[in-house]
Amino acid sequence: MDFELDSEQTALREAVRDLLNDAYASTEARRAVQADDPGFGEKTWLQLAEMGVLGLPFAEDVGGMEAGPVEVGLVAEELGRVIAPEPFVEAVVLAGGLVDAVGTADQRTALLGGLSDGSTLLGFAHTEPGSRWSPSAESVRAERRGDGWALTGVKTPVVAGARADVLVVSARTDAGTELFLVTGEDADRASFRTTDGGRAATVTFEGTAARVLGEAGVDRTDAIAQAVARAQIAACREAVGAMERALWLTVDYLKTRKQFGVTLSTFQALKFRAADMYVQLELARSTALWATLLLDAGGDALDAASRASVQVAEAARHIGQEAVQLHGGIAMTAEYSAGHYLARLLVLTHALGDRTHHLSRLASNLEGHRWVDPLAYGSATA
Amino acid sequence: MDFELDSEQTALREAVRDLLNDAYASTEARRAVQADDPGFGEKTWLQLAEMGVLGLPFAEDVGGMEAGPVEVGLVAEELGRVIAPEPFVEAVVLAGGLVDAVGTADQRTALLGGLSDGSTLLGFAHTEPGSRWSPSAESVRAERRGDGWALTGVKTPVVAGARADVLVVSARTDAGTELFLVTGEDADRASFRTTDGGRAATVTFEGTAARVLGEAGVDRTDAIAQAVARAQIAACREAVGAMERALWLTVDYLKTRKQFGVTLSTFQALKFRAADMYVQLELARSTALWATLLLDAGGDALDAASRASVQVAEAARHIGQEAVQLHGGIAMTAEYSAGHYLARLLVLTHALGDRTHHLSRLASNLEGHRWVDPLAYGSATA
Amino acid sequence: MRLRLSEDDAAFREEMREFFTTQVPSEIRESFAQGREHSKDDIVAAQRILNAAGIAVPAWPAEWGGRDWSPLRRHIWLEEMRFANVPPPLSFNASMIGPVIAAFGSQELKERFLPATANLDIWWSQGFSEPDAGSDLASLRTTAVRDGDEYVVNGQKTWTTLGQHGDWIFTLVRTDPQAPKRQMGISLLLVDMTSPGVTVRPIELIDGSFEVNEVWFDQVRVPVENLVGEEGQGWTYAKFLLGNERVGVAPVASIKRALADAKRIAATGGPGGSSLLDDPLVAARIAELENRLLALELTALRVVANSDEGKPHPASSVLKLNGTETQQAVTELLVDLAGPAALALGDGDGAQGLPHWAAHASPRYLNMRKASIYGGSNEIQRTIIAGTILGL
Amino acid sequence: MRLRLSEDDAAFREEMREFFTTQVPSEIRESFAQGREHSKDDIVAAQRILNAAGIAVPAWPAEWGGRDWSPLRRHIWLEEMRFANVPPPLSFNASMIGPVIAAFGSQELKERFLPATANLDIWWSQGFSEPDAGSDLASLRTTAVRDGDEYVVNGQKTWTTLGQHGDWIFTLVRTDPQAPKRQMGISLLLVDMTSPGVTVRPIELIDGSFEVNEVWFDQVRVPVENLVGEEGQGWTYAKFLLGNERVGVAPVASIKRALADAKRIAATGGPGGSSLLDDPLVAARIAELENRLLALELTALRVVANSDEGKPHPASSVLKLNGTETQQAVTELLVDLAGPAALALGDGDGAQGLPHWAAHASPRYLNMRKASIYGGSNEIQRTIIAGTILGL
Repeated sequence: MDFELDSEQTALREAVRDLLNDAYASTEARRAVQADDPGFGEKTWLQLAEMGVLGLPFAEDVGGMEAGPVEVGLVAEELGRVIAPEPFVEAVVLAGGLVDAVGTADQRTALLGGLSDGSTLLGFAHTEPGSRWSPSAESVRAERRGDGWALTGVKTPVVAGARADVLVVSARTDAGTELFLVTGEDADRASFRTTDGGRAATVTFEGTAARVLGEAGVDRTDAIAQAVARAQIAACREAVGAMERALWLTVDYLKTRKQFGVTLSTFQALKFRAADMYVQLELARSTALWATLLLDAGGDALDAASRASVQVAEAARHIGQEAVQLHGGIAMTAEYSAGHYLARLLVLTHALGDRTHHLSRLASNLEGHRWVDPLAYGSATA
Repeated sequence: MDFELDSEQTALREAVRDLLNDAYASTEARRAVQADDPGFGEKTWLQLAEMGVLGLPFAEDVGGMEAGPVEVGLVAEELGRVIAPEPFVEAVVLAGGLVDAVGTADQRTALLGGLSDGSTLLGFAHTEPGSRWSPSAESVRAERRGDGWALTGVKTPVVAGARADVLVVSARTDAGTELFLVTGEDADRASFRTTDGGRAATVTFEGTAARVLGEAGVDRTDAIAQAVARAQIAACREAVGAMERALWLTVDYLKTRKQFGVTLSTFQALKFRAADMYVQLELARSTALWATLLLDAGGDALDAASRASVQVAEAARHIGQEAVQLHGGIAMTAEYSAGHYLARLLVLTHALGDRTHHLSRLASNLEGHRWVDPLAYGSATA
Repeated sequence: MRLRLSEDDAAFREEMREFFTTQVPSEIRESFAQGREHSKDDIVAAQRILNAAGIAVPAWPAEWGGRDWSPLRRHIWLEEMRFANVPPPLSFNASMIGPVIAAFGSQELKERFLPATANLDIWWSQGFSEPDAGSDLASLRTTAVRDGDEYVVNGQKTWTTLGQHGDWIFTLVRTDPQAPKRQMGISLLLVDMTSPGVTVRPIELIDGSFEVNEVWFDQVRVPVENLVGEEGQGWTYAKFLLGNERVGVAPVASIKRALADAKRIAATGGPGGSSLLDDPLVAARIAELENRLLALELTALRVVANSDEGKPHPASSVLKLNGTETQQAVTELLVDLAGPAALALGDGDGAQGLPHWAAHASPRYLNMRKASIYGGSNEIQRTIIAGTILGL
Repeated sequence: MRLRLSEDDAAFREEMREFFTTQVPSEIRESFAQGREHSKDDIVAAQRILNAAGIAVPAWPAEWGGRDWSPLRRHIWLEEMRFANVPPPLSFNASMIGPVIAAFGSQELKERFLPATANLDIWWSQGFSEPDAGSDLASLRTTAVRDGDEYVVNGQKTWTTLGQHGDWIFTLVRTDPQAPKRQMGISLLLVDMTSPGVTVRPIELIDGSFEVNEVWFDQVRVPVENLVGEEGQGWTYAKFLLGNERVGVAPVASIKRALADAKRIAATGGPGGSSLLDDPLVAARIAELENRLLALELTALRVVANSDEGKPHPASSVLKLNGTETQQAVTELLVDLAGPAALALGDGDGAQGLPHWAAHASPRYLNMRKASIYGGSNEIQRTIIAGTILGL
């Protein structure tokens, strides 16, 4: 058992941190980047590509770095720290992860290479209006048309969907839920602002041309569930980074802001609340870290994702809200960062399943184990 | 709309308060009373009878005072204030209420007269091992034997069951759940201490002779549910009295107890927690008071009981635990009163249905109303 | 003790309900019911309708349009209005500066301002908070220096809600920097916002809305007759202004409607139009909120029923504290009901395909975090409860 | 980064598991598994078995029986022990006075006391808290006045856990009332509890149990050689004693077993043997607790894995705070699972017909409220976190 980064991992973390600190040195800088489409920094994205970050989890022969969940997790945590708007989790871990898991050798080479070098942005078009984190597609349907396929239906929200060069789209077929590739500009995409200042799109398919991802005729529900779980764990790490920064932002504010002639840090009730934020942070961090390591050890990703999500979502709401409340009015303004942390944490803990969703999953599986043993290898439960 | 007591009600409250303050002037006095069977003050019980309190809700022709839920509620609140161990709610509101609602004229005269003058203690033997606040009897069965009936089965816990002169017992018959009267000494009664220092009994019937309460062959499930709901509302008022006293006990302690050279009341975090206790108290008080008034207005007792219970149970746990925590170690000792308030509040919020039980009832009936209107007459929901 | 309203009060409730649902145009009410904020025009239009009917400023003295209603009736009036989605009279006018001018202003000030204030011919803004004085109002730094028949005002105010619409602003200024205590030496000035030197800058909030403003005073000259009451008494007036209302502290009717909407939405908001109420965790959460709200409403009713006129009721702090928490909890519920659609920040642009309520869930949630900060933060309310009620 | 234990540590875990489940008599373990507290005899017997195997006091210096294990191994050792329902070595001996004597005592004191302490031939009690000094330890009033070769001790201690079994008591006393700071002038004395003038009175707790005691010293004469270390350094030793353990701060394995028991009970605890887990609110609550406990355990593992020997780890406060809250939450769960049977205060007398777990739910719940008070209240833990970790 070992919770320390090795020297390569530490170097990666430092490099990513430096890059992001430069890019998002101020709230103003982040707002400026988000003011214009696509809602994230194209330059920063390319810099991340140059650093190898966008190819982290992929094999070297498709242009990747062949790193594991630990590296992916530490990058996510760094992104979270400055609430960077780049869609690393959605494009690399989720859409890229699906291409990697399901795609043919040619598709993997073409798409993951482009993803890794920053030339091809992938998006995952899966959520449908009214759906609640189901791993299967319901209303979007795919039909054979000639050699290829045609998609019909609506996906929303699709994170960075209007910017994506290629969309990975889930759709119903006779085989169940299959995955398809659609060239971004072939789809009707209406972009909108997201809660955290980013962009998502409503993507409408009206007989839109598509290629099947991987072999045709195979139900991909499980593959989607697995990829979402891996992305969820990375999002949890991103949330941990954001919570840590939100806490320290608050602590610094308490130390410097004066009211009634003294700094806020002299008020015991506020200090205690900061202490409770720290407790929540550390519990969430432990669980998110564990989920990462469990992935690394080949454990049950779905169980780990739900466990991390329940803990992180609780902490995120608590820490996000308290960061705003302890700051007071200033945190309500877009010019100050505390509120943006609250908003980003909301997105990170809702995009891939909220707390109730994950808790219900755990609650429905209580009788499968006597207790949870975090050190059990492969499975968390005994 | 009027939340004030009239002058007669105020006089009743003062009289009961004086009596109870004399009887339970100290924690030691209460412990001494509870040290011996029956776990409450026989003398205090008779004094309450003399004051008319034990006949409050019954008609004058059976020896009662013909008062309503408001009077019953204020007496309960006074009992709660000093956590008096007398079984007013169980004997008068619950067992007496059932006799009043279901009994024949003769039974009402005989039993309620004796209950009111203190000569006959009634107990309600209804809960069965493993049962969770169901209004019907399951394992205890009644069979005809000659002119009368014979009961078989176990009831537990039966509050004050070993002391009761007459037990009102629920049992299964062909008609469903009927109610029976059993002379206390005819049953096999094993007494035990309850969490709040009182006594309950496991009552075993082995062909024990019983008379049917009221007309035979009528299912009494609804009558039991109604009586339990009325008793639950009185218990909520008792809990409000206890919470109020627990709060002020804590406030007084914070004002006088010194640590680190200053009184505890100088610590902001503790002050804020006392403020939160107050908020919970007032919300619970409002709801319990409303439930009383709704009974008075002939409203839906079951709905009112569940709404009051959900609020009171939440407040009771919060206030009881915080009273102990803010006191510190001294509240863990039996010599000091704060812990007894926690224990009594536990009993008051578990005997007739815990928070989850009542919340589930409300949750299963969400679609019957658009919103809750507390001023609607008769029914709380529109 | 009695639960039901007296016959007179019940009739009053009917009368109010009738008025609000028939005399205020449904466009105004519908727009709000759909989840949009009231526009300036809607607020002005509604207040003028109420004022024409003599029910815009019931708490004022009778000679200036007040109605001498009991606190219970004022409660009913306000709650029925909120329930009917009618924008309540602008609080800066009706609850804040109006009563202060009526109580402390000269006859000339009253005649000059009260009718226009009641009719919303003047849109008042509040100039109290400053960048370095949030909850600690007494540390304000904006100065007003007497120069002949004028004060020269310099300084900065912030958190001026809806100040972008303001015609006039009532402002706390320091007129005597030498006063022995900080609370002394503060005065209350009425400032025409079109005066040279007044600058208003709307502040963007985290939900993308513009509600509050910064207001700068740069050598703004204000005639001395615009002083309310006496110089140096501003702190007293401010406390009166902030503390004299115990009616409507918690917007129970608004929360009730929002929660009822949430329940209705949940009943068909699941995948394929299924009911989210079938999820016992969702059902329990809604039942819990309905009950919390019931407790809050009952507590508000107790406060107005037992109201001792004139004295700020300390239980107001209970209502403010619990009211904001309950209100916020309902916005959280809606975010969770919205599911993945909670990613949208409103239903503009490409989000039009999302249900309106779902697309607005997150911005409302973010916006409503203000409730426990503005108007005396919940920490201030706890301090009041501990101090005033518990004696701690 | 790696999740699994190293092969050596995994083997160590197996070894410990094997030892505890085979070498400690099952009567001792079963009794506790049934929900009874460990008796004095059980505690003594178990500690002697461990001591004979050389694993009673692993954190001590090697020459006095210590094992020089990593913090992770000490964690595994303790957790496996708790998991096997083996009573851990008496903390007053193994974790408190033993390490202090080993670190600060004279060679003579070490020889005289350490072997007997490790073997529980001496049952130590703790004499720190006083009636007027709860969390504020430094304000203690018990005095020790030097008189020739003896100290004369007068005063009163309280909250002396299991003091009714005590042979000796380690006591903080004030030897120099004139010391410029309260923390100075305090010394640590070892007192034979059979000395004339020592009186012990067990205090009944709210669950009817007797765990803590008041201890009076009335002109008790204590030989000067029973002074630990130097006069006036008692505060330093006390801080060492209270702060030097970061292993086992949160009794994760005990909570885990209790929660697993609760789940097993719930599965058949409904009416007619039905499963309470079918109630989604109950299931969600248990799932939530399992997850909280997982987070706690992982945090404990992080603390021991990254442990920097010798320095008290501030995260210990996180473990203490969250550990007690989680432990208390499990006792609350059991009360609610017990339903109406929660009225019983144990299963004595007529309550024998009730399930053992149900009859004990309430007294355990009441008893466990102590967890957030004793051993540094949760308010103290928050103060430590805010101060030491956050710098507030």
